[in-house]
Amino acid sequence: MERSLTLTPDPLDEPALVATRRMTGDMGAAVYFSGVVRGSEDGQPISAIEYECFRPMAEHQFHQLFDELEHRWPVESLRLVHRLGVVKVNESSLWVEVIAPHRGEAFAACQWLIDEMKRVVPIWKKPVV
Amino acid sequence: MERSLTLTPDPLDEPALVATRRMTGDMGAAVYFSGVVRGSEDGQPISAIEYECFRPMAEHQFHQLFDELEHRWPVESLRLVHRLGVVKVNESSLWVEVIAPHRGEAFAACQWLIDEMKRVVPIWKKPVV
Amino acid sequence: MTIRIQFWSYFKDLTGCTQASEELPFGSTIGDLLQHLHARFPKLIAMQNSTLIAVGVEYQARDYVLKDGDEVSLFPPVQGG
Amino acid sequence: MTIRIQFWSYFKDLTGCTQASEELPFGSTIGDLLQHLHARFPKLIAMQNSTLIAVGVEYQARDYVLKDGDEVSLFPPVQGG
Repeated sequence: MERSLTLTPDPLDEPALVATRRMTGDMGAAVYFSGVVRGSEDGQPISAIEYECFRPMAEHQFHQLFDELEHRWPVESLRLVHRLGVVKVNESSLWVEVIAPHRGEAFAACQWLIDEMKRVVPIWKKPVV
Repeated sequence: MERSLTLTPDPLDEPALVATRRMTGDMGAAVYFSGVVRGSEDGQPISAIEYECFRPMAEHQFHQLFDELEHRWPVESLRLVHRLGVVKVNESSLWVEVIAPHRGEAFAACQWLIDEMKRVVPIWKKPVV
Repeated sequence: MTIRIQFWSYFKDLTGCTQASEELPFGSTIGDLLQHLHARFPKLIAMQNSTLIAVGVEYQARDYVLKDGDEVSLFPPVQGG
Repeated sequence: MTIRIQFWSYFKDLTGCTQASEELPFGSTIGDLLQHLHARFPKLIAMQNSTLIAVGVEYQARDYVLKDGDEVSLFPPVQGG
């Protein structure tokens, strides 16, 4: 499985990421998730979210998840970008691409990865008012 | 719910579509599906798939599905593009964007829409060898 | 009354045509129309359990009562995406 | 032996520091370390049921036996995405 993990303070350029998609002729499905900062947190308006990351552990935990994902589903390629630092409302903090032969496995793998990420990858949010 | 339906013989420019995404500050999730023509059909190599469409009925059935989707999930925006005519291997035939407050509903709505589309929207495939 | 029929996908190959029309007595149903079409295009008979039928842009069942000028579409299972 | 501790997210606010170290007898577990830390930083006590603990880059349970030089991280539930 091709894999790409980026933890970066830079804004996510999603059109550019989509433009660099690579998939072989055996693949029929590409599923994308963009997580975007919402304008309120617990009912209070916010202007941004600050993401803190324990980077060596986050990278290790992400790659453990990628290993497990690769065993569970026939995914050809996985790319994940998580933005760190201050991310303004309406900007993306997370972008995931999963490429697989069929849509069922691409959707399942993508959702599983995000659920697991939110369970084990050491990244924390702090609302900015 | 904002909705956009395009049935077109033109190649899908996915980066351009992503670049025109619009979502308000209450939305936290954008889910995308790209369906791509695979290089084989029933085990035989193919070069393309030709899509035939009964257009007035397809548009009507799509909008009935959009109506139902809007009742089931709090989706803010839905865009769907289906390519018609000859689509070469490795090119996209279908692109869907679902924007919702949270990822659970965005994923559910996107998958439901594709499943239902394959049940009721009058579009047919013919492999091109 | 006159009913126009459109064939889609490989139903065009099975019938050898894209459109046809049938004269039917008032009160005829889609089921009655299918009997006429099966007599005229016997290759449709093997497909009858999976055949989808629309009148205009809506799916209809075999017991739908046809009206003069109805446009009926016959096609195999759809496969978009 | 010397154990270094890193605090993350609002655990830094609760303890007032990002890092600390503890001297513990050989054979001490993470559970033993937590007892020392709770005495030193009482605000962590209320968090103990949801506290996540890693040694290096791996999660470990309370019965993990610490080794000299281990780097322990304490943090609240993660919230990426």
